[in-house]
Amino acid sequence: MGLSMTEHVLPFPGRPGGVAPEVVSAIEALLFASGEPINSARLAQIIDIPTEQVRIAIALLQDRYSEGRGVVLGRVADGWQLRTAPAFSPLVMALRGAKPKKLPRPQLEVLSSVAWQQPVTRGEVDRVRGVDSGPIIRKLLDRGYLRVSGRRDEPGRPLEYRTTKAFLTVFGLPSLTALPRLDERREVSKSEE
Amino acid sequence: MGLSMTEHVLPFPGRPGGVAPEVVSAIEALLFASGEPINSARLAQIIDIPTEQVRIAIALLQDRYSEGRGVVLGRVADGWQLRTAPAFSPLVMALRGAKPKKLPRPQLEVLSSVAWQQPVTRGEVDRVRGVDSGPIIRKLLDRGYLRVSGRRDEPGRPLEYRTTKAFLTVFGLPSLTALPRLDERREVSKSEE
Amino acid sequence: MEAAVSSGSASWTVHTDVFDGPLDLLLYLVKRDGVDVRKLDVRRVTDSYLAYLERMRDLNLSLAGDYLVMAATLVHLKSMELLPRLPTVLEEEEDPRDALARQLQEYERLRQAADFLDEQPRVGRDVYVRDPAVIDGSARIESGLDIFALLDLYANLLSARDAPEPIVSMVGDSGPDFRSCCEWVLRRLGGVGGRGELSQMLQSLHTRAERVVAFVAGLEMIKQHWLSVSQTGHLAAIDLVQLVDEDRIDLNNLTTWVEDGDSTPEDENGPLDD
Repeated sequence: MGLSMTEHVLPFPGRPGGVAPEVVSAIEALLFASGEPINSARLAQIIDIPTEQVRIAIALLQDRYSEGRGVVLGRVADGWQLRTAPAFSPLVMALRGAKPKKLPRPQLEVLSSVAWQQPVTRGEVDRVRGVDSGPIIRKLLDRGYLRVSGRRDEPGRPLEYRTTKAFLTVFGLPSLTALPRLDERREVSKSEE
Repeated sequence: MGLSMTEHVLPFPGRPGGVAPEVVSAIEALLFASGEPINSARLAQIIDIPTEQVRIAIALLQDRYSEGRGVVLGRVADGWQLRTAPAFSPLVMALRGAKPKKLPRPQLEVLSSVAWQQPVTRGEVDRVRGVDSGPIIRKLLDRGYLRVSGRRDEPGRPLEYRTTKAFLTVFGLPSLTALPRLDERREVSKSEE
Repeated sequence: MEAAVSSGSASWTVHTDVFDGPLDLLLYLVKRDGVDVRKLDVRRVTDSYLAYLERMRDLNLSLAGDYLVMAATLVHLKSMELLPRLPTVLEEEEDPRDALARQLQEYERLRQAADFLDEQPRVGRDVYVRDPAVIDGSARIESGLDIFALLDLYANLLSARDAPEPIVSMVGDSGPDFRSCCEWVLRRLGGVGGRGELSQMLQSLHTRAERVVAFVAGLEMIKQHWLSVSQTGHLAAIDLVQLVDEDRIDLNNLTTWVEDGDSTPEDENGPLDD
């Protein structure tokens, strides 16, 4: 691809080796939005220009996305792809790792029965779910979505659980009084396309 | 952000207003990898630099990703996000073989009603539109554009709704204060997201 | 839906799905007739509105009740104009015509707002971001959870709790055993490639104990890679698919859960067979 072109040739698309700036930007947009590698023929077909033009534009983009930049243009699997520069992958991982993870369904189930019935004992959660919920309650305590709020005054004095402020935050609720009621579920979900 | 810096200041991070090129590239990589808007404080925290440095780097990146480019850096939902320039959306759609995502007029109306008057109850939306908006509110909750924000202190304690960060992101709004004031409409309530 | 109607000299094209309710229709008629929204000409707009409803009826288009309520309101306002003003009407009370005009103005502003939003470069329509899956739908799973989805889940738990317990309980009956529950799940799937939706399968069982053990049996067989499990979305139905032929499934190899180590052969087609 040994083209050593600089951007000042851009305004002269008529000149051999020149290419309209919009073509370069179009390819940039396509590579950005795609995520996956795209080959020159496909780019030429979508933008409806000769493949030769795509090659010139790619060379210009390679100058733009090169050494030292956060995003680089690489040749991958017979196509072109914009990728984060390898040097920054630890940072990218730090960003990804900080994302809250999806809660598994059993945890959501336990959370729902505590949320609407609180304070609640483990036995009560077990009865609603029909399975032993002990380990899941422990996970939710670890995650900070549940807390022990006291003991029930009944035989065995079982622990009582309540939801925490972190629970409210993750569901975007200002307070427990904002929990929708069962009748409100019906109100809003009255389905009608 | 009125900085009119050019990249030649980059190699002098010690100089006031200067920033190491690696910082600029790191932010570029993070914005590219994230997809979602990231705010300056979060960028500063991940890279472990002062927020002031992030601001300078962002200004430089804004120069880089600006008018005429295929990808632009936009101020969205109190953060920064790389997105394709609108001019190229037909090409991106051709690439993906996708149709533009539709938002039916009733959903736009309900969304507007919540956006400008939030927090708002279903009854208030119904009154302005003259039709039952329950099913549409539910759809917008499902799409993640609305959220329950509390209950109104009035008989029946109805749920109150607000728009979400996803709403700002999808409509490319920097914040709720970017919503224009409509003539004679009561002032947009200041949001504390 | 769109219908062209010819009536007398006027030819109409009725876009029935254009109107998002009576206010929308009313606003359209007011503007079409060149009337100032702030000084509503009640007689004129009532006549236009009723004429429009009439045409809709001629086309056999069903009208939502909201349209008829508005018609009643308009007729009432019109009749008030025709009657001499009653002295009992309090001075301070707002003229209902003004109230309607105000409502229309407010609705007009809402439409302005909707227009503004519609003109914004929108993700998925005008602009694209990386990994668009993060933006729509699944965004809530990442950055916050949907409280109504949680409520739905809770409501399902409550209704499942109403499952009838067995009427007859035999002394010494230790409940459903793990092995026969595995076999029951496999029978329901019916061979390699067989599919089943987990919650539907479990609902066909009569007791909660059976459901629980069958559920765990399913999980164990997923762990053994005898079944695959998939879910199309957050809280969506859970589909099981049998991956391995029954000949290659050795239930004796399962050590999990089988605490007493023996299964009762006479139970194999026993209580779980519905």
